[in-house]
Amino acid sequence: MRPPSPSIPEREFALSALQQSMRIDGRTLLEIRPINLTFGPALGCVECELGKTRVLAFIDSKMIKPPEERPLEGIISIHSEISPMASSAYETGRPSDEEVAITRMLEKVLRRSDAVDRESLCIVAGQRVWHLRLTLHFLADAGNMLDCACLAAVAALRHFRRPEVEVVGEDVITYDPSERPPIPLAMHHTPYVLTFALFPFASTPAPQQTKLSSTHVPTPQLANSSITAVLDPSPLEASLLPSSSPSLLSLALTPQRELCVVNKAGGVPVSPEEFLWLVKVAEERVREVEACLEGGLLKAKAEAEGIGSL
Amino acid sequence: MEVDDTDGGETSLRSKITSPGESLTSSQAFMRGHGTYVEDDEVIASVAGTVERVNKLITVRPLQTRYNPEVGDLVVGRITEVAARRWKVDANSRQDAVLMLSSVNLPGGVQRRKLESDELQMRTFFEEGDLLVAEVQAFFADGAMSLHTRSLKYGKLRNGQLVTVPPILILRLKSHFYSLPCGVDLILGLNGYIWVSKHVKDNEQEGEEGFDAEAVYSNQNDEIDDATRAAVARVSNVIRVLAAHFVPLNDTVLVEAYEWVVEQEYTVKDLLLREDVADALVSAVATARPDL
Amino acid sequence: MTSTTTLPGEIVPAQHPNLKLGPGLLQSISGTSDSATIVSTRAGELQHSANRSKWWIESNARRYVPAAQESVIGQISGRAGEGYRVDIGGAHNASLDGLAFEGATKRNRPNLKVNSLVYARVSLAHKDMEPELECFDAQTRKAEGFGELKGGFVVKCSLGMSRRLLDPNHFLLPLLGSRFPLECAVGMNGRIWVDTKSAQNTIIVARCIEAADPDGGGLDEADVNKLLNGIQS
Amino acid sequence: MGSRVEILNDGGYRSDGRRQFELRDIAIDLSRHGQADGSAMYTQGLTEVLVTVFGPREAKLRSQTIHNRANINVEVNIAAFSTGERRKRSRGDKRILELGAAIKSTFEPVIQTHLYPRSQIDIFVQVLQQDGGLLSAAINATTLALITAGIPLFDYVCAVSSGVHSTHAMLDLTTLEENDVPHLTVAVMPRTGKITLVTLETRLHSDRFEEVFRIACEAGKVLHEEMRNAIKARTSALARAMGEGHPAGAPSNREGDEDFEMGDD
Repeated sequence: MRPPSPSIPEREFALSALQQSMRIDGRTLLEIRPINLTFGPALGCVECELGKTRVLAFIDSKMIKPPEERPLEGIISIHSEISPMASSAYETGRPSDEEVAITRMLEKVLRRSDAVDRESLCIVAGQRVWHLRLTLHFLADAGNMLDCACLAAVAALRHFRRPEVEVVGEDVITYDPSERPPIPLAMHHTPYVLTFALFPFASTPAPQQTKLSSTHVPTPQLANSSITAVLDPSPLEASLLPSSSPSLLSLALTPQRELCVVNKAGGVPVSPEEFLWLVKVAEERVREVEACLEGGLLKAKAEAEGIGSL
Repeated sequence: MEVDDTDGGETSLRSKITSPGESLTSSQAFMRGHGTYVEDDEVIASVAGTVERVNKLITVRPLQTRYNPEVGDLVVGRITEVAARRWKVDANSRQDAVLMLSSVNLPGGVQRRKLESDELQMRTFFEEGDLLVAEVQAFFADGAMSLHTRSLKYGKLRNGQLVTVPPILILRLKSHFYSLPCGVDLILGLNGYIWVSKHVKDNEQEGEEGFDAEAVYSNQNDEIDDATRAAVARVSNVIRVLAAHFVPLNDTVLVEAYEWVVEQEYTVKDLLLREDVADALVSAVATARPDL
Repeated sequence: MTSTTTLPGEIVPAQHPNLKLGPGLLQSISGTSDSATIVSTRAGELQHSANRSKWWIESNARRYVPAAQESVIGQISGRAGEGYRVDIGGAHNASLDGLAFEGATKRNRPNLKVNSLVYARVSLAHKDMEPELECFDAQTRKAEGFGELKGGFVVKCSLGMSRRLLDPNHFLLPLLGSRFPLECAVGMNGRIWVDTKSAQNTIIVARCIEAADPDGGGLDEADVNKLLNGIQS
Repeated sequence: MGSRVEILNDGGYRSDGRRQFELRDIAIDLSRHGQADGSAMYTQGLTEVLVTVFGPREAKLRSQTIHNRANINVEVNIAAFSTGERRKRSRGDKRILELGAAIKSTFEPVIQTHLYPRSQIDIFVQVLQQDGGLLSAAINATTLALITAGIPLFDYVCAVSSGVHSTHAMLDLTTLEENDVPHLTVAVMPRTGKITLVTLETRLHSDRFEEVFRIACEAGKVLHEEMRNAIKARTSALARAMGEGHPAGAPSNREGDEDFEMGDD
């Protein structure tokens, strides 16, 4: 079933509110919904909540014989399917355009950008490598599942620990976590995905902007912009423009100002200056997401140690 | 790419070629027509084609496009669907045309009311795949055209073959029905569909009572002799060659071309298989082109 | 008036010579005895009228099941011959006759665009048929407030919340009304249409309805007041 | 990849003898292709794409009609012989679906779809050869095919790929170069200079990105000239054939035969 498009009054209201720099849920234009990460119980199991959007990521590992063309690298496989559980807009069977976009983006962010050092997953060249299997479960779709899924996946990779192994002659000895502490994955970088929805009109901040939101983060400004960009769009915001695919820009980037993936496939045209401005905004915002993840990981670690010491 | 009002003159504007995104003139002084849009007080082309100006109206005419219908146009179409009290007709336009049951002549008198029994036997009049000639009657709210065949000249097509050409090559003329001297009838649909068929004598076409339902809705071809078949094929191939070279079509051009082919004693096949013949044909008719 | 929490399958002590059952209750015919027992089919608060003749279960849900005479907010999803097909959030689209409007005649019918909103009443709800809507009172042929909703915004909430908003004693709408003027149409299908002078106030209403929804934040009057003070300051 | 080809040598030449900002040869053939309403064969170096456009026409499926504008349908097919390693990709391949979705959403805001309610425009992309810059070639070919079909567009869409080798930006990469250096594809609407599409799939520092991105934006405008010349040549040839284009102002180079197959330019 094609998700129903918003009614005329809803569309007009939401657009006119955006023109006044207001969003229905009270956020400012470039504000992300609250992120909540729940780690565990297993290592590499993370549930990420972005507002009411929820994605569960799970990693397990096993040892396999590597394919002949890449004897020195481990394997990471990503499994994700959006089931009708997330929203009635999804059906099992032929993947929708959105699902293709999310799967491809995950693939690019996690695998093609070489986030995980695959060579470190090699145990015995040509004989034994680690195969990491990342499974994503889309639990609830309240908009922007891509960002949520990528954050869940990255958090799971960071949280995951693989068992310590030792090669003795021909044999590979795997140590139980109780014998030797398991080892975190070697990561080249930690990419975060931020998605903007773009609208082809300028927005004027209301003269007396009352505080609809609690947090306020300084953002780079751009003069004479003829577009309005909204970070972390809600489903309503993503469906406001009269086209079958929303006008989105997804950026995967690291807190070190490295771009890993840029994906703006059509949609509202923007000037080069506007585009580079959006990249700057994302560079600013990605620190918030990073702080969230690092904080969560520290807490999870402290809790795990707390339990361990009991 | 400014359309200069002062030194302009109709000719230079007419021959000007433009393409999408090119600014033509200011929207303050001119009005935008088809093939243009307005942004920031400028009239901008949206298609590639020739710029045309009528007084203050600027239009761009694309050279290759789907048929853009107007009321009163004569079109040739093909039935694609039999629906409730209507047929859907492919007429090379942006949507299928609609032929209402109430817009066709029914057996038993031109003026009679349509009955429920007619609705049940719509396929006996037209069924999927049938070709017909009709006139554009009106437009629906969504832009689809409504056709009618309420004339003895219109209706189902038999005894010939269909040739499709770019619609721009068919000019709006007084008549679109021609009988060529070689015993071939032509219907030049403005939508670029051309029906080439065996000549039917006028009195046969009209019939005694003015309307013979059986003949009009018959699916049976008449007896066609070999000479007529060859003539139909030759005319069709002449049309194909001329259309491939983007030559506008009318009866004089086609008669000239046909006679040239007969004169040069080329076979029907030569026209399509030999490029030299095709090129020679095009230059031969260059003199007989319709004035534009 | 008492209320107890009831779970599906529980036997309900409903006895009355003129018993009327509301939503969530089922008369089960047991094999031997003539007297039918009443069984609940939903989880919720069991409630009955003062004279114990009418019984029902007050519960909350999100999926709307059309019931005759309820007011709903629908979105036109397409034209169908002389009328419209309307999405009212139920299992099926409802149909709305083009003549079921005040002042509509064969010649002069309202022209509603696809995706526009209507406030309508369910005139027919039957389990085997498509629900039907009307935008007037069939007797008087007056609009009675029904018809197309122009402007404003639609807030989606739980069905329980929309029923509460219809209760004149519920605090939320008077509380909001005391802060700024607002126009509001409550659909029993969990859609509330609101319109105010400014976009900001409409957003405030939307957020307050979401916050007070028992299925969401479930805030009470004091908390909503606090929220309002926080937003408006 | 393990290829140890020198991407850019000390003399400033690339592996195929081009300079940093040199584009490969572009050939555009706009002659009529079968029954299609518009078509374009676009060749850039060894990348070759054929796009045919049908429509606006009646939508095949009623569920696909949109009440107030035309629906755009894009089908991409990559020939099994188009790459070095012969590989048949199924139609359900995610990469092909993504390519189709990218073309669709690129052209949805560019085509004036509101002029054709309830209609459908079908775009068929056939990749015949690929040697880098597949997405940009497909976008350019689609622009040209839509224009030859007489479908109203707000502007051309001109796409080009660019990359960066250590600190040197390069334009129009081959497969060999794409495998080795970070690269991106940018699609420009030349009239306003706005960007409709940007894709980057390899890690790149944002300062470097800015530099390459700006160069690609400029290159898109150069490409526009090429594409516009091809369209104008085709259009005036047709106009001449119709007996309309009598030389007036513009110098006419009317040749004896009217051959519309425009080969290399």
